[in-house]
Parts: sequence; structure tokens; C-alpha cells
Amino acid sequence: MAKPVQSNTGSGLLRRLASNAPVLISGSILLALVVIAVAAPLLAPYDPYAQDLSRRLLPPIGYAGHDPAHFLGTDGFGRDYLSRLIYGTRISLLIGFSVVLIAGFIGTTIGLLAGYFGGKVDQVLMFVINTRLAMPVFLAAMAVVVVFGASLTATVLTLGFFLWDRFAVVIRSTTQQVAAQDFVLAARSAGFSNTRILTREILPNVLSSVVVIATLEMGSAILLEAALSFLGFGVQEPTPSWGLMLSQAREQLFFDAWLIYLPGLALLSLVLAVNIFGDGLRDLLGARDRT
Amino acid sequence: MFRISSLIAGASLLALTATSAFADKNDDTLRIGWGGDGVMINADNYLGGTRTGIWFTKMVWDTLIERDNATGEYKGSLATAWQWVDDKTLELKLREGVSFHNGAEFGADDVVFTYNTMSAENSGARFRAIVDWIDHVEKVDAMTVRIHTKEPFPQALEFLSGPMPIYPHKYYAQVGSVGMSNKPVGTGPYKVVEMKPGEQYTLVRNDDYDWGSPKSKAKITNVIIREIPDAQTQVAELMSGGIDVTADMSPDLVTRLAGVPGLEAKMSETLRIFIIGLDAAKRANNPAVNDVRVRQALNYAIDRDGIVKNLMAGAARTLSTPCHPLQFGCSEEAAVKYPYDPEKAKALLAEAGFADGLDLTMYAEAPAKEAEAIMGNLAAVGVRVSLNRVPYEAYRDAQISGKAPAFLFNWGSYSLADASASISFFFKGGEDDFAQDKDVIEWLKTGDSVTDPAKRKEVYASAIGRITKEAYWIPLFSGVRGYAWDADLDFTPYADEIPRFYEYSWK
Amino acid sequence: MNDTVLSIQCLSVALPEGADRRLAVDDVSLDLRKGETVCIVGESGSGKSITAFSVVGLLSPQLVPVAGKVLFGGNDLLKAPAAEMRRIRGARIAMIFQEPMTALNPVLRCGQQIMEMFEAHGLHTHRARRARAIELLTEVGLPDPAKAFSAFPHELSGGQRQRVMIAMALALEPDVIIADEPTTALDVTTQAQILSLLKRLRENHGTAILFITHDFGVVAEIADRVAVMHRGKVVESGPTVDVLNDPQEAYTRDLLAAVPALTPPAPAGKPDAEIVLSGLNLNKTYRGRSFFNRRDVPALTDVSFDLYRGETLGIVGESGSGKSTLGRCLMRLADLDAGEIIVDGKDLHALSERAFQPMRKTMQMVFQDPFASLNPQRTVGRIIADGPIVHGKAESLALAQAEELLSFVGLDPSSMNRYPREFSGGQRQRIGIARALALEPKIIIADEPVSALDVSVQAQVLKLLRGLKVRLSLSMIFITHDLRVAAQICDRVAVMQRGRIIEMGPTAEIFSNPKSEYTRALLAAIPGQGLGAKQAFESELPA
Amino acid sequence: MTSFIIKRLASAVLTILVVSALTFSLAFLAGDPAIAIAGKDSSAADIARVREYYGFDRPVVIQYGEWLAKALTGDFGRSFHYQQSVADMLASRLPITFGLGVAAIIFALAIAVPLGVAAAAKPGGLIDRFALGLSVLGQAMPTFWLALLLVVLFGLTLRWLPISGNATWQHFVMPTIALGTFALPALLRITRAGTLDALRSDYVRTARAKGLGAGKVLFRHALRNVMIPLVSISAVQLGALLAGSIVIEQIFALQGIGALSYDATLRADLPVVQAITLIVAVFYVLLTLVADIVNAILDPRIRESW
Repeated sequence: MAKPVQSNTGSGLLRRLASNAPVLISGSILLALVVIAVAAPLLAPYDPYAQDLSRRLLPPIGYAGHDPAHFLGTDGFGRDYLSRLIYGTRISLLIGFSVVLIAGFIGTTIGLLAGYFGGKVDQVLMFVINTRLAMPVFLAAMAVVVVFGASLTATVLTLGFFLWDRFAVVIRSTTQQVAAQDFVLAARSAGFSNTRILTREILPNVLSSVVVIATLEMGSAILLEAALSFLGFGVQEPTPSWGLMLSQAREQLFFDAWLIYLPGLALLSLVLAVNIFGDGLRDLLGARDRT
Repeated sequence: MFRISSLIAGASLLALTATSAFADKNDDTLRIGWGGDGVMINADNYLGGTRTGIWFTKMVWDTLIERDNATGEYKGSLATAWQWVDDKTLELKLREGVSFHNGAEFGADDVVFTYNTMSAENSGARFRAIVDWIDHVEKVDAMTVRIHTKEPFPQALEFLSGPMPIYPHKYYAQVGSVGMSNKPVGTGPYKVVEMKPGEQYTLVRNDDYDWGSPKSKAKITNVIIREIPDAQTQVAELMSGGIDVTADMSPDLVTRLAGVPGLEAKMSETLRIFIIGLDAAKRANNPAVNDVRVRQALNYAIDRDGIVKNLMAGAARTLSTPCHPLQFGCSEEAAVKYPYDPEKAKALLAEAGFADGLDLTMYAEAPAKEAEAIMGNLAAVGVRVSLNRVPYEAYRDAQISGKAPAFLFNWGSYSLADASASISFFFKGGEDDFAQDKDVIEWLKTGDSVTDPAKRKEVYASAIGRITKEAYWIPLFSGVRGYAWDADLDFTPYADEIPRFYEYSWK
Repeated sequence: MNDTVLSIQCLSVALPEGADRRLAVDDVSLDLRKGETVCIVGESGSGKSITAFSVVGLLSPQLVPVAGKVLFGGNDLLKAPAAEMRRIRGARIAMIFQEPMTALNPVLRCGQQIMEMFEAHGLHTHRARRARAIELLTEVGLPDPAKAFSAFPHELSGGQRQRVMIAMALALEPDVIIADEPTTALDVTTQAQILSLLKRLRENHGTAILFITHDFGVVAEIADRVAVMHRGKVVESGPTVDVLNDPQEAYTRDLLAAVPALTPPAPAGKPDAEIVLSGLNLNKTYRGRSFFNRRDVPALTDVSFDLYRGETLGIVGESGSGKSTLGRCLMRLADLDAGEIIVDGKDLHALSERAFQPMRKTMQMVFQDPFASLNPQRTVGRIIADGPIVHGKAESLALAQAEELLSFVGLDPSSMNRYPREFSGGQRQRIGIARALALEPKIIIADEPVSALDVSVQAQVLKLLRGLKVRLSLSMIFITHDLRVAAQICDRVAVMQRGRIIEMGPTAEIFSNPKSEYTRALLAAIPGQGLGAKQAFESELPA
Repeated sequence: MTSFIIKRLASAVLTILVVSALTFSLAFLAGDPAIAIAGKDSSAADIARVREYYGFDRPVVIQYGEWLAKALTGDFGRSFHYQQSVADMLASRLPITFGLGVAAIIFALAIAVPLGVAAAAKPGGLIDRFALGLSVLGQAMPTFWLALLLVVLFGLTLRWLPISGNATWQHFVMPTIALGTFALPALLRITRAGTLDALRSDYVRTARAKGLGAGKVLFRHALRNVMIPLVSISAVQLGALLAGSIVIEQIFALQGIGALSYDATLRADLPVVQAITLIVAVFYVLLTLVADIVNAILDPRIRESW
């Protein structure tokens, strides 16, 4: 009796992940940031909301006038900057995850339907996608936030409802490719319902694309939140959002530059880690699809 | 990351120096950067209604009367003399020999046209209150006019010396507001060379400005004004010599800029007052703020001194009144004081049934930086504030539609030094009155229509007493404006928040 | 010998780390003489193409020649500097590739791509280049050379494109042409034309041809000498006649035995008279979907046939003949424009999707591509069991049945929880067959089920299909372009051309006495007519 | 081709209509235009008067219809806030934003194309790693943060460049770099991937088999095929830049439509918001159309499919 020609490679993906240096490093950073976000109450030396107006704008370590009690100094309200940065990880990751969850759901659904059914359904959904692409996101996002009030929830919902386009476009074409494969025909000829074909046959095959886009979109969601908060349309005070911290500190740029550098660097490294991880994931998942 | 560290190094270096305005001094050009409060939307400031519009108006136009900043005394500008003919009629003699920048002679027709046009229903005037008191203006002869007011209006002289410039009637009738904005023509110390709306305005000294105006003739020949909305961009321009003066600096920036060689910076108190309004009139249907004990508790909970000292570099004053103490009739003695006393606040809250704390929704008009400090104070006595800091329009919408049990805002009284510009606006009944206190309404009606200063003082004091006793508002502190300028420039800020750019000169 | 133009000596090419073997090409030696055609023949992965690409230095960077020499004009090409190689490529050694569509740049005109040959080697003026290009296009037998000159590759047919490639290869009168499976992507009649073109050109120009192929038929047609490769080694080489008629090595013998003969076996028993499926006047037209190109392509025109119980009906034809469309329409994977498909007295075409759903069990399909036809994300067991589960079978029963089916098609039942990527092409095809059988259909529609497989694997899968059909008394519609396969497995054959059945009858009759001109041409075009063995399909069935 | 363009335009018009209707209702919800017009420090009575005068109390649908009817005749009305003709305002501000967008795209392309090609020529090499690093860094860089750093570095530390305004071309250098960095990663990636695909393709192998030099193989055979996706992505990116220059214009005090749209959204200045939305949508649609046409010129297969 014939045996399979290859050994089981179920753990292969993990092994490859582990042997890919950029992915390993970015993954570790990401993991560390997630841990920081989850364990923020344990890690943060102070309550990120606790003000002390008499101890404002203390510089971080390495600057003259540094107060050892505040490793990274204090902000304009005397709040511990390190604690706010630590809690800011929460906000950014929360935004990243929830936005991608919403956008991924909407975009993947649209992409699957358009790619699988084609024809009229595709035309209508393509029109929806195009309309979305022709909408100026920033303008619309600002308007939405003004309507529903600026809050974490509003920001998440707005970005979630606006960032689905890449999911839709990519998943649509991936679905078209998958749907053209014979195993989908086989499923149809066996009498599978469309729902079953979409969820059991096609979805698992586009899921790797979804994951890859999700990581990359997570990066843009985090950046967009920061930009919106920077313009005053994002998360509300006194929530420690990095974008908001940047926005508040921007006028101090020339005098207390660390107020700008620190959250900016935090933002940069988080998004960098997310993107490098996404890239690595794409290479690895793509490689598996090819073989 | 090498770039980052070099940037950090760079930033600390640059804290040391600022490029001098030597070049500007040489070509005798004053470069002004403004726009922190939003761009000047219309140089015709009756319609534009912006703060920078007032500054611009001061440079390009004149008013009938000018109030002396030092003495508070009213001096004749385009008018030389005035007197009340009766309760509702003010007659003014106009100055001879004044001409507009386009050569047109100034006369009674200009006054009649300007005020009648602007006070007309649907004139488009942004703030009705500024012109609403005028019923009509009548030309007596070529150099005499009579202003007829709707009601007796004791603050008329203050208003006439405020944001009520006189336009050349033929020109305005011909080009309209947009034309006036794009190519302003006035009598003032500066003439307009070029307007790039929302971007840059170029002015040149009016060399014919020697008809005896209480405003001085301009000392610097050229003025270039640039709209720069971002404070940090203004700072960068200031330090790199791109601009010579700005008036949008925060207290923190003023503190820092004052230490930069080649620059000077100063805070100056303004007539603007910062207030938390409370919905005592049950519009938001919030039982907590309808309870006077809660309102008083909130008043006790806020550490005004701490905020002023730490956040406003001590340049502001703490307020106990619902108006600015510099305004006529705004008596601090009349006000019930609420010194910072968190324990008393907690006790009052407990007494009102909120021993376990209180959730309060507060709307604020962005940017409202002080909101966070206030939230910190309130949190300390168990008031959990959920803050909606939104653009002015959204804030106002929430406030009017009764969505806001508490609203943090500021009020500039149109730069009018009269308590009525604040108290009467907010407590005389109507939609903006969230107290609807019958007595207060009566007192204010009296105060706004009698001409006897003593009587007015008395009724305003009664109103202030009631408003503070009932704690309809939480008066916080006065506003400050931060100026920063090139050390080569001889610059003095004024308390009425209006820089007199024509008075400044190079050292 | 002194007329040797190219000599490969002890060539070894290493594979990258982690491949299934260390060397892609293992100690291969081969001579090519002037005017001679040498075929390298082998199954996929034998190293035949890598050998050819090593000669011109066009190996992908992961593949490195580690030993041996490639002597050409006295130089070792493996050591030649890049500039030298560039002068040799195209001018003295030219190449023809398998896929003429992708081998030509889609955004450049064909003529321009030919003229580039001269440009690359700095020959002729622009005007002369153009004239030469047209001459070449004429020589390779393109009907309208001027038009072909200014055509973009996609505007030509596959055969025409390959002629353009050949014209390009000929342009500089090279000493050697290396042809890598140049006819594999072509229809059999086109293939015959290209092969004869190559033969003619070799005679006219005296060019030596190194010809890479997997097809012994092609070898028989074109090769003077042949080298058989297996797992990187040349297992046997010699004059074509000797190797084909008297193979010395067991591997060669097995390969040749796996090639199906063109002579059909004697009919096995009497055909059953019961009709299980009949198609009546089936019509289908593909509407032009693009905005300008509203050309409608008729795919099926008045196609009628009956399928008898227990028989295998072959549908043969070249690409575009409509044979695959017919299969899909029967399965209702594509919609018919008109016609009736009668099964059990019901017209399937007229049924609603809902009413048709239970009927799907009666007909199942086996697909061509063993890679694309299995969902890579589902285990083999689920792939087989899903169908019965959807049709209401209990999950445990369906899985048990799947396990049985796996042994039935010759796979280890332990394969249940593995994923398709762990299996070879032939094994996957067995899984696909098991999936089709899981619904216990009466009819199997097999759409080119063996054309993606190597010849030895093909023989095994055909054997399995045949055995199953007999054991389970299935009826089968067998769609194929390969007449050799059809000859061996079909009871009756329908020949399709441009959407019509032009001839239908018992296999032996069609092959020995074709009625239509087209069928005759089709049969005549098959390379290596006498080659191949009758396949003993009946043996070896699991109990 | 003409009728293809007509068909595309028809669907484009529909897209634009839907977009403008959506933003109209959104912007209308966003803030009471009456409050915006009445301005800060206006009384509730002022606001009520304005609301009635402009007819803001009527159903949104009717107001949108009115706006649309006028817009179709080319009349975009007057800005509530500035009281100026919207068309005039846009005419003076569009060149700034458009110029900035085009400059940013050119900047991005000037780096992305050579770098992407060089990276693909030797995958895994030093240049490739640098390119990958640059694209990842560019993607992760918060645009506004980069802008602030540029101001510190070039505006203040080195004093090479003017900081704000639009007087000279030097004023556009920093905004171009900041905005271009935003567009760079996508272009770099597509160039690299496209070149890599092209270099691995059969037709490049054919070209090499002809004995063509590396330069000709790259420029004639590979790049031409790379241009096709590059053109599409550039068009999309340019559209995104036009809509996304809000923060940059804000920081560098550029009076383009980005700054205007920020301002107009804040103040519920409907006529301006509407006109800008319309313009951004039209730009997006036109750009993709132009990209399609350019691609059809580049690729005969696309022409065929029309």
C-alpha cells in the first residue's frame, strides 16, 4: 500500500517562524508589548492618571534636573510619563486588534462574496468598494468622530468601518483564484451549499491572506488612530494614547523634545514590529501556499 | 536610530539661540505669525468675527471713539465730541480732514452707512450683540450723526470704541463684504498692499496718518502677517527668524522662550474668563447639578490657585465672579467665595446623597487643556468626569440641546469692559441662561437700561451675589495670552488682548 | 569525434539544501554532433531540463554546477565569463521553451522580439533586421508573416507563437538549438507540425538540436539518439531505434511499457443495453464578457449521445473542442443554453437547483489537476467524507467509509488525518477518485484524470479506474486529449471538434477505420505510432 | 476605447454621487452648520435665526437635492464660514495640495523605482535589505511625527529649509519628504516584487537566452512589465495623498485643501466639505481611469480585454 511521500509538516510553520530572524525578533517585541499591555497595572510605577501639578515636565533620565522617582519624566500635568507610555501600549494594541477585527470581518465577507459569486454580486460589491475608496477617509473619519463624540469606541468603530477596503480587494481576488480551483468544483458537484463552500472550502484557503493583511492593517490602524488623536479627533483625554500624548506635547517639541520622541518611538517600534511580523508571516504563509 | 540621537542633540543645542531679526530690522519689515485661534476668515470683521480680525481692524481702520488703555478714558478718534441727547439718542461730532486709503473723504455718510448696514436684520453680522443695540443712525449734517438706540444703552461708548470700525460707504456699497475683505480700505495707520486670504497679508504704513488720532502713527514701515495655525510651527519660525512676533504661545512656551537669548516672551492677562457652566435649569435633566449643594461642592473642589500657578505660570487671576473683575460692575466683594476645600466638597456631596461619588458628563470646547487638571481635582472628591472635548460647534450643539449637565468654556465679552457683556448674556433669561433665576433676570434688565453708574453697580452686585450663592457657575480663572517676540522689537502686550502693532518699533 | 559541436562531460549540478536528493544532475555525459537531434527523455524531476539549462548558463541561482565540463567550440562553457556566454547565447546556441505564451514578452511585438536577436549581437541595420525577421517568420511557415511581425504574442495561437520562438532561435543560424519540451503545451496536430518544421529546419540549416521531452512518441519521431534520465542520472543512451525497440535497462523497459498503445484491446464482454444517461441536443455558447470583444464562442453545438450502463465513453478532442465544457455542463457546474440531460427519466437541466441537489450523488467527477482538486486545508479523511455528510450520512459512518475507500483506491488508511500536500500527484488522484466514489455514484465523469501525471503513474491510475468501473459497475465518461489513453480505456469514443461531436463509435472501429477527415488527421498526428503496449488494466484489484 | 471610457465615467459619476450624498449626510450630522455660521460667542438666539434663515431645519434630503442641483450647474455656493465663493477658494488652494501630492509621488518614485529594481536584481543582497528596511520603516513612521522631526532637523538645527508657508519651492521640500515617505513603501514593494517576478519570468529567460545584455533585459523586458502595477499603485497613492495631506498641511501651515477640509469639517462648513469631498472623489476616479488608460497603452492584453 502506498504511503504518503512526505512526512507530516504540521509543526513546520512554527519551526520556520522560529528560524526566521526578523520574524523572531519582531514577534518577541510584539509579544513583549502585549505582555506590557496586559500587565500594565503591575508594570507601571504610577497611576497613569495621577496628576501632580507641582511636579510638571520633569525630564527623563540622562537630562539635567532628572528626578529618579520618574524614570522617563512627567508630562504637563505631572503624570508619570513611563506609566502613561506603558498604558498607551494598551490603547494602541486595543485599537489595532479591534479595528482589524471589525474591518477584517467586513472586508473578508465582502471579498468572499464578490469573489465567489462573481457577476452581478461582484459588480455591486465592487461598486461598494470603489465608493469606499473614493471616500476621503480622514474627512469622513473626522466627521464621524464629531457626530458620535470623540471616544475610544467611536475611534475603533470609525476606523473599523473604513479600513476594510484592502481586505475586500485582496480577499476578492484571492477568492477568485481559490474558487477557480477544482476542489471548489468538486464541492459543488458533491452538492455542498454555497455557505458551506464559502466557510469550509474557501475561507480556510484565504485565511492566511486575511491574517497577513490583518497584521499590516493593524499597523495602519494604530498610525491612523495616532494621527486622528493628534488632530484632536481620536481618543479622548485623559486616556494615555500615544497619538494624544504627541499631540499634547507637540508645542514642547523644541524645549522638551523627549515628550515628542518617546511616544513617537513607542509608536514607531510597535508598528515596526507589527509590520515586520506581518511581512515575515506573508513570506512564510506564501511559501507554504506555493509548495 | 542614529538620526534620533542627533536630533536630540540638535534640539538641546537650539534651545540656546534664536536667529536675530537683523534682516527684518534692516528692511524695516515686521513679520507677524498668528492663527492659533483659527485663521482670520474675513477682514471685514463685522462678518468675520475673529480675534485676529480685531487686531487687523485696529491696524487698518479706526473707530469713532478710542479707549485709553492706561486710564480707561474715552478719547475722540473719528468722532471729536459726543453727548446724550436723550436716553436713547447719542449725538457725535465727526473729525474733519480724515481720508480713507483710497482717497475718499471721511464723513457722516460713512458712519450712517456702516452702522445702518451692519445693524440691519440679516446683515450677516456675526455677533448681533455688537450692533443689535442700534436702532438706526441719522445724519444730522456732513460732520454730525445721531445714533438712536433701541433701548437705553449705557454701554454705548464702550461698544463704539470696540469692534465697530467705520467703512468708506461708497467703496463698501460697491464691493461688498468679500471685496472689502480681499482689498480692505480704511482710515487706519496701515494700508493694505496685498491679501492672500487665509495665508498672508502685506501692509504698509499709512504716511498720511497724522490727523490727530489717539492711535499713534505706525513706526515700522512694512508688516507681513502670516497665518500659522500650529503653535510649534510658530515657535520654529520665531526661532529661525521667519517671524518676529506671535501671540499664540502657551504659558509653558512663554516660560521656555523667555530663556532663549534673542527672544522675549511674556504672559498677559486677558478679559477672557474660564467657566464651568452647570445646568441648574434642568435642561439636561441631571438631578445632581440641579442640587445647589452639589454645585457648591464642585466649586469647593477645584484648586484654582494650583492650576493658575502651575499651568498658567501664575499670569492669570483666579475668579470668584461670573465676569471679569476689570469689567465695569463686576464686583468681587459681592461674590460668594468658594476657596479650595476638598473636605467641604466631599461633605456637601455626601449631604446631597453622593457619598459614593458622582458621575458627571462634561462637554468642553477643544482644546481646553485646563480640563484635565480640573478633572483631576474633581476626581479627588469622588466626581468622575467623563469629558467630551469637542470642537466648538459640537460643544455648542450639545450645550444648547441640553446634553451637557456641565460645560467648560471660555467667554471673551467681545473685549468689552462692562460686566453686562458677560452676566447679561448668560443670566438674563433666554436660551443661553441655564439658571433662569427670576430675580437675576429682573436685576440685569434694570442694570442694562439705566444710565446711572451707581445704580448699575448696585444691581450687578446683587446679581453676582445670587449667581455665586446659588453656584450656577463654577468661575475658574481669567485667560492669559502668551506673546513672544524678537528681542530687537520693542513690544508691549495689552490687557485687552489687542496688540497695537502700529505702536511697536525696532530697538 | 570531430563533428561533435557540444559535449557534456560528467556534469553534476547540486540541488539546494533540503531537497529530496543532493544532485539534480548526477555525472551526466552527452555528445551532440552537427546536424543531429538528441533527445533527453525522462519523467518530471529527472533532471533533463536542468541539464539543458546548464549548457547555456541559465540555471536559477540556487542550482550550481559542481563538477564536469560543457565543451563547446573548444571552451568549457561552465567556466566562460559572462560576456563570453552572452555572445554565445542566441548566436551560437539558441533556445526554444515549453510555454510560448510566457516565453514571449507580452508587451512587445513579435517582430521586435525577433529583431532583438540581431540587436543583441550588434548585427544589421534596423531595416535589414526587419527584413530578416519577416524572412524568418516566412520560413517557419506563418501564413501572414507581416501580420505576425506586428502582432503581440497573445494575438497568436499557441502553435504560431511557438513558430515565432523557432524563428527567433533560427535567426542567427546557431550551431545548436536547445528545445525544452517545445511541443508539450500544444495540441497533437500542432505538435506534429512543429516537429516536422524542426526536422525540416535541421536538414536545411544543419543545426544540432538538443531536445528535451517526457514523451517517447516525440522521441520516436524526432530523435537520432536518445538519453533516458532518471533521478539525475542517464540510465541508458544510444540510437533511438535501439533504445526504443530493445531497451537494456529495466527502468527504460518499464517506462516504455507504461506508454499506452494506439491499438485498442479487444472489447471485454458485450455492452449493456441500459442507458444511464443521455444528452439531447446540448448547446452552450460562451458570451464575450469584455466590452469590446463581444465575440460569442460556441462551446457546444447540438451535442447528443447516450451512455450505457457499465461502459466507458471517451470524449476526445483538442483544446477548445468543447469536451471539458460538456463534462461541466453534465455536472451542472456550467449552465447549458439548451438541451436535455436525461438521467433516470428526469431532465436534469430542467430541475431547480434544490431539486437537483439530491441527484448530484448519481454523477461524480474526477478532475485533471491533482493539486488543485483537493482542498489543501482539509484532511484527506474529511475531503472524502464531506460529501456523504452533506447528503445526510452520520459523521462517524462517513469517516469509516472514507477509511475503507482509501484502502480501496490503494492508499494506507492511516492517510485519513493527513493533508493533501503530503501526497504525490498519483496518490492525490487516488484520493480524488475515492472522493468521487464516496457518494456511491452511478456515473463518473473523469476530466483528463491522468494528463497531469507522469507516464508510469498514469498507467497505475488508469488501471485503478478501469478496475473500479468493472467492480462497481459504474458508467464512465472519460474526457481526454490523449488518444493513446482513450484507445486503452474507452469502450466507445466520441470525437469532438469546435463544439460538435463529429464522430462516435466503438473505440476499435474509430481507431482502425476513422470516418471523418479530422479524426484521421488527429490519429495521424500522434507521434511514434507503433510505440507502446496494450495495458493490462484488469489485474490487481484490492479485494 | 472611447466607449470604455464613457462606461467607466458613468460608473464613476454614480460613485461620486453616492460619496457626496454620504458625506453630505455625515457632515450634516457632524455639526449644526447654524452654530458654525453664527460663530463662537454667538447667542442661542443668533443660532436659531441663522438656522431658519439658511433653512437648515428642513430634511437633509431636500437640502442635498438643492446642493446637487446647484453643483451640477457648477455653482458650489459660498463658504458658510469664509463667505467666499467655494470655487474661488478651491481654485487658490488646489494647486498647493495637488503640487504637493505630485511632488511627493515623484519623490517617492524617484527613490522607489531605482531602489526597488536594484533590490530585485540581487534578492537578499545588501541593497535589498536596505530597501526592505526602508520600506518597513517608512510604513511604520507616523507621518506627523516625521514631519516634526524634519522641522527640528532641517528647519532649526541645520537651518537649511524654511519651516512653513508656500512662498518658494524650498517651502515644499519638507512636506514633500514627509508625505512622500508615506507613499514610498507601497511603491518600493511593488517595484521590487514586480521586478522580481519579471526577472524570474520565462520571457526574461528568453531575452537572456538571446544574449541580450543585462541592461536591455532589465529596461526593455522587465521594467515595462513592472510599470503596469506601478502605475495603478501610484494613482491610488496620489489619490490617498490628496486626501491625506491634512496633517502635513496643518504642520507646515500650507493653505491647501487638506488644511481647508480640516477647518471646514470642524466648522461644519457644508459647501466647502461637499466640494472637497467631490473633488477628492473625482480625483480618485479620474486617477484610476488615467492609470487604466496608461496601462492599456503599456499592455496590449489590457487593451484587448476592453
